Amino acid sequence: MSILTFTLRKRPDQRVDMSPLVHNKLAGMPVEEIRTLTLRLGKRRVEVDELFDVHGDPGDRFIIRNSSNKLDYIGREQESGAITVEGDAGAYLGMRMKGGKITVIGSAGIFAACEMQDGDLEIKGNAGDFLGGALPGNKQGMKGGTVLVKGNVGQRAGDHMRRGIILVEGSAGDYCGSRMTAGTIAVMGDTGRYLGYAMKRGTLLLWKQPNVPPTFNDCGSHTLTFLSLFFASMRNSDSKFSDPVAVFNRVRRYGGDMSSSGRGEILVKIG
Amino acid sequence: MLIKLTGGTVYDPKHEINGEVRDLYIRDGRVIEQPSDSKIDQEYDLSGKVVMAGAIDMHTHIGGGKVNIARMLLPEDHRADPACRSELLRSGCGNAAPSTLTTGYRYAEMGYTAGFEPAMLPINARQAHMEMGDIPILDKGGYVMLGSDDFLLRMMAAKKDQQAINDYVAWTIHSAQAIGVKVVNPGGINAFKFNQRTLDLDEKCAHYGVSPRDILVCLATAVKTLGVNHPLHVHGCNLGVPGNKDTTLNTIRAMDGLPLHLTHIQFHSYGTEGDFKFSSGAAEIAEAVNRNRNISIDVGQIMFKQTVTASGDNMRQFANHHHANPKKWVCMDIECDAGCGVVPFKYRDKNFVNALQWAIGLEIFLLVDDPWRIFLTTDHPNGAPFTSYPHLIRLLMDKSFRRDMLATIHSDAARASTLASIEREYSLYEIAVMTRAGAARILGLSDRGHLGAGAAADITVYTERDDKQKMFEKPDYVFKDGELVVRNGEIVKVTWGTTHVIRPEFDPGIEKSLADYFDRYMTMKLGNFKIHDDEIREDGRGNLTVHPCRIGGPA
Amino acid sequence: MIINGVMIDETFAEAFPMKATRVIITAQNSRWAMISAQAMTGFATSVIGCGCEAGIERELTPFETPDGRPGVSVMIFATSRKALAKQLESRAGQCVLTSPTSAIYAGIEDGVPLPLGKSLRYFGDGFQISKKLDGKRYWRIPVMDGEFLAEETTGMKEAVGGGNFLILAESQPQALAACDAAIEIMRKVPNVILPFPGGVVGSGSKVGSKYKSLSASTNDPFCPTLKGKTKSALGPEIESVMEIVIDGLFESAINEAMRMGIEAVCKLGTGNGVRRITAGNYGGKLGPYHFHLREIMA
Amino acid sequence: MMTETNEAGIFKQVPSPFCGVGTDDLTIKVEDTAIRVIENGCAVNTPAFEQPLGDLKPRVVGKKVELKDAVDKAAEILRSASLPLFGGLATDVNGMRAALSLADKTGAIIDNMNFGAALRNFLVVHDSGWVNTTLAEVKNRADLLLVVGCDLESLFPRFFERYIWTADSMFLDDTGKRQVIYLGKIPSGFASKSPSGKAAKVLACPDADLPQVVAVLRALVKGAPLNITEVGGISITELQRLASQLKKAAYGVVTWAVSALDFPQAELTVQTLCEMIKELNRSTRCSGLPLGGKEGDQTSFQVSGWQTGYPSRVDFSAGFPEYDPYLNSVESRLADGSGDALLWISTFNVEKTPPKTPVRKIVVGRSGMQFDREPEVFIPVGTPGIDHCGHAYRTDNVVAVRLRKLRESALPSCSEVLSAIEQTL
Repeated sequence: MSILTFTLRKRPDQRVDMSPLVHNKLAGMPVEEIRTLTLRLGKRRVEVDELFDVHGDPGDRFIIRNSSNKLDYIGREQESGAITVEGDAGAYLGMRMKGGKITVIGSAGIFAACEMQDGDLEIKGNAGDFLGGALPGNKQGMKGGTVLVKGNVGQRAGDHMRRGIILVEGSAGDYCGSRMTAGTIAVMGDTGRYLGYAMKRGTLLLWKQPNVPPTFNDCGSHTLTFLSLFFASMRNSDSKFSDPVAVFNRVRRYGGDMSSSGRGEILVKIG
Repeated sequence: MLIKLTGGTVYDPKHEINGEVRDLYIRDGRVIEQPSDSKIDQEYDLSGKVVMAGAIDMHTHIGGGKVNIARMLLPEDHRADPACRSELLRSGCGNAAPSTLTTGYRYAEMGYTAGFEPAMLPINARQAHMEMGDIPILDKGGYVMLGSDDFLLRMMAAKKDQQAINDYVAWTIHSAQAIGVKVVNPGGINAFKFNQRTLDLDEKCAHYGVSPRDILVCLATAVKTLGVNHPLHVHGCNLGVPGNKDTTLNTIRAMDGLPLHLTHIQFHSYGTEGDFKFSSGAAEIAEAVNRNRNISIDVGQIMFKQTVTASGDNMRQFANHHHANPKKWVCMDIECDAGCGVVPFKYRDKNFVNALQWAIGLEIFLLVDDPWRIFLTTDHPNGAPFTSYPHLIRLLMDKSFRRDMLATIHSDAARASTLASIEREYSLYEIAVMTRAGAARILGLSDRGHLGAGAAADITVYTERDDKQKMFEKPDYVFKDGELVVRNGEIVKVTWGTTHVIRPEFDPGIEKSLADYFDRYMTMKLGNFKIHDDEIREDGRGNLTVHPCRIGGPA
Repeated sequence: MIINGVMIDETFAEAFPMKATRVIITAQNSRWAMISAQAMTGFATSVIGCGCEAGIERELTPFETPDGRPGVSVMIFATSRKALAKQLESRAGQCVLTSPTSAIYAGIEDGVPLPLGKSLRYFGDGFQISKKLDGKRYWRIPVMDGEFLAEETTGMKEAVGGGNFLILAESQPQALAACDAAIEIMRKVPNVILPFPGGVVGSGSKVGSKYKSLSASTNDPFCPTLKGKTKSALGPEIESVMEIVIDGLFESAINEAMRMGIEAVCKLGTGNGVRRITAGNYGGKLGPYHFHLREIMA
Repeated sequence: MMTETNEAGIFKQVPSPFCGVGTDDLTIKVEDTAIRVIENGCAVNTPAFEQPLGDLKPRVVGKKVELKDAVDKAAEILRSASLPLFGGLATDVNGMRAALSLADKTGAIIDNMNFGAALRNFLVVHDSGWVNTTLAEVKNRADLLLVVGCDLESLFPRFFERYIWTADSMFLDDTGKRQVIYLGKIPSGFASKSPSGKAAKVLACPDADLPQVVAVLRALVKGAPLNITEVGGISITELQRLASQLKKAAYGVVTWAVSALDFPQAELTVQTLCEMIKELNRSTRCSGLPLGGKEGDQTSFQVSGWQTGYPSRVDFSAGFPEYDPYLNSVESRLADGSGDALLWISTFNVEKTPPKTPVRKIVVGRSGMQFDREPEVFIPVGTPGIDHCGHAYRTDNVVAVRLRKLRESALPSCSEVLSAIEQTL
């Protein structure tokens, strides 16, 4: 497999829009040409070479070394291939990605997986606010694919989420699942306040008993067949979710948000 | 400086010039007669090119609160169409709710040199003028909105005499710096504040006991008596409601000869026949327009794309909010003056109703005989953004293109329309009437919309092409007040147009009752309400052009 | 050709193209999965009278089902996509959705999608929930016993209907015993179903009838009691004829099922009264698939 | 434009750019450059008008210089910056026009000082819109006022006097019969008490519970079943009563002030309120009234809106306006070090000084502004509505007020200074 490595020469003061550096845009481009592509750095335009030491062959795998939380829009609209980010990623990681895989060894900024359409996004550290959210004005956040966060996620994870799965091994901040239209967010750790605020549909699957909001009504304890399918779909993921110990299908179900259309659910593991 | 435009083929309907090769001379921003001895400073060889006056959009929502609400509602609309800055131009955004600067640039790039904001609330007129003050190149103007304001309805309920109402209307035109008077869903916006959800022509506003018919007659009379050139500009009752053609026909009858301009009439020309209980009333409406010479219309053509509807008619916009696409909308009640409703809309060619709306608009265009009484509008942005005009012109001028488009829409709608059987194709002369001479005439702009001596040198030069869309998209040259502002469809100079206003006379005694009303009920002092000339002029770009009234003249 | 004394006719079973789908029904235990499957495949012997032909393919272990519960694999055959979709919808809706603890999944991954949960979801009256897992969409429909789970769609394939052979025996009990033997082994063949009751047709039909409204009527040449009244195909030693009909996803599967069935029948041999094997052959006009008995058994 | 004055330097019916609710009945006495509000003042307007003039001369690194030198220095700072930030933006329409033009030219990020709060409304408009009303409608029609999460009178001292307990109202026989209900914060004084002595109903809860209290209220308005008996210390019976009152009101008005909803993600609470208002309009009339409008913030949002399409936090560095309500805040760009120069515009309030930051600073501020740390460039400018004419928006957004010139101070306007900087570039 050919690997193209972008090594950040120096942490930039300015935020960098990384959206030009995705497989589908660079396919078949010689490395020399990639070095001369322009990137935005504040109000300046600079060549890739000024920021990155570029090595290797442009193929289906990119590595961003020495990455910084100022590198925004990594993997934007990526259609295929894999990007590994060694270090942190900035805002809008994997925005509208359509396929392939992005792995961040460090943490990601706000709006990771924003309006993501498909593919796999894995963040080994933490993710900021609005994971899987939508740009202001857009009504639909994440629409497909799977996001795995090994650490914690910020506030409003899955805001306006429309479809897809967000898996959080750590804890989620306040307003997890706000305004969700559908999809599944699974959180193994703690969840903050205002869970599922204004949620229309969708599922919050929790390992720990949350602070159940007053506009969610208890629907009792149930054994849900679909959870077997859910965990079966995790079997190949490199996460705690694939651990047979994690599997359960007996839950307490809370329905809401009754202030919105009320078709969503919080499912809390029993036992 | 003397500029000569040599050898162009001129279409100047005011002077009945229909495609004649003429030379034009410009000095100090005006078209002049051929000078006998002067040296030509600049000459443009326009042989083989089409020359018209700059186009005038007599109904386009380019300024005022509802437009800015539409902007705030649609960040996604702006993200999709960014407009970059250049050495000459400011950055901005385009599409359904474009930024002011981009609005000016894009209009000018299409050969337009004036645009009129048709829904200027008196209380919001200051904002409308400030927004329009940031629209470069174009001349501007606004029609002040009355008819749902509590002051008028109180006067009518109290049976105040017409003279007092005339004074109030004139005072409002002055204080809002307007060139015409608009009425939107007469009385309906007010009735909605009292939770009435419909108001047909002869229904009464529950609180005031006044009907839309009363309001229309009262305001149309005032406008005529005051000598305002532009007839009362009417957005009628029941916008968008199937069967509203009868309301529209009744409205025409109700006028009994009083001049009236029915705006975006497409939205008011619906029948209730067929499986969908929605049908075209275009033939009846066009016939009524043809028969009644006191009536003028603009169409409000829709196009199949994303846009946003912004209207003072919050009663109807509230009812329409279920169709919002994307699903977000704003309705407001405003200052005992009127209201507004902003609902994004995506017209779809495979939707029966939308497809038929499209066909109805075109039917009206093609069935109304007199191009001097019908105007080319999309009711920007309600039917479509103004950038659709070249496409619309092609639909009117090219019947085979029209038929090709007809074949792509919802088949039941295509069948329900008579469009396929209409042979008419607009000529360049008729387009020039509709978009220039007629528009200037109906607004009373004596020095615009034509190319005779003394006219402001607002001139657009096109290369004639078979594809009329391409032709009208990208003029070769646009002159604004004698300055070359566009070359090959691109801005080469940014100028600032004037604001056209009218100042009918009135008895200042009206201010006494108004001051009392303002003190008791309004949240502003009368003196602070009025817009002074220097507010428009003081930034060094804006200007005012006052047009005379035709006191005593016939309608 | 004669096998163990049994005459194999020089003829072919004439089969025709059908559309087929498979679904997997699971339940809390195998008994309830089977009850649901039986209900779903009931009254589905012949497309002519039932709208489809359906049968149980086999039982599935918990390791073979999507949700890890015991299950049953069911196939349904019909003459058009539309007819198949309609039958699938009504049978899944009336027989699986209603069956306690049940769930229903696609049994064919590819092919033309047929609505399953996609149409059943409306039973949820707006409370239904969709989940997409591993690229497949499922519908969770709240029902009285808990939650009914249905995959969005299942796949439809081009398939073959009407594979068959006829067992001619000396007596009714011997014919039936031969059928039992054949069916026991044929049920193990994947991708086929035997849609008739217990897999056996006691009343085979011919095309057409003297009554204008009927499109099929008794197969008089093979009716032993009519030997003297019609142009019989039966010799004097034959007292009973029974038919086994096979619908399959592929020609090869039908081939395999027929071979194993005929083999089992022949194994009983003349000693058990089995005299002859033939096939329903309509002169080659009914369908393009011809299963030549002697080629199959060669 | 010096109207409505007499020999004694008395100005009547003076509009205020400070209070946000469009007060325009002030009587002001001007002696030389000293201003006194002699009628209809309030805790907000009086000190803002009476703020004495300070320095007239610009300073560069603390030294008094001519305006031209200060402008040159400012231009030099902006020219050399990688990413200039324009903060504050407290100015009038023309000042904002000039700021946007300069930002466009210098590739800057603009961010109004109050946008962090205003965003709580704008995000709602971007996402779902609302049904709102304006002050005159409130004054003449509102039979019920629900105040959510703010102590109205401390923010807008004359609100009740001018819009609720008015002598006249076109459609109410007795304005004293209006129902006033507080949800969340408790009023600090008695302005909400009716002239006949009827106190406002108060359903108090901590801010932290407000999101859920409002959600419960919306659920009750919808008629959704809930299995709780109280939320945030408020009984469901009380909230159910409030839901019924809202449904019964002929013209209910729900008001909030985003500056008071000062907790994370408060836009979700605002959105829940706004959706509830929409739902109420299925059967009756009810409208929202978002209150704000301090330091010219509405003015800045409006002008930015029509020139760029976005209210604030617009980045011009790409050559076209890009909106990011999170990353494009001055605060975050100073924190992450990407903004390397700050132009701070604050022409109304001398207290609103720039944030502490080591980056190069230009302050175009109201004369009299004091600094902990002297900015590299300070250009004192006139205050719109005192030193020069102008336009400002009031809280309900559709109404712009004409600001007057009350004195001759020789201070340039913000717009003049910014245009001069742009010319110098």
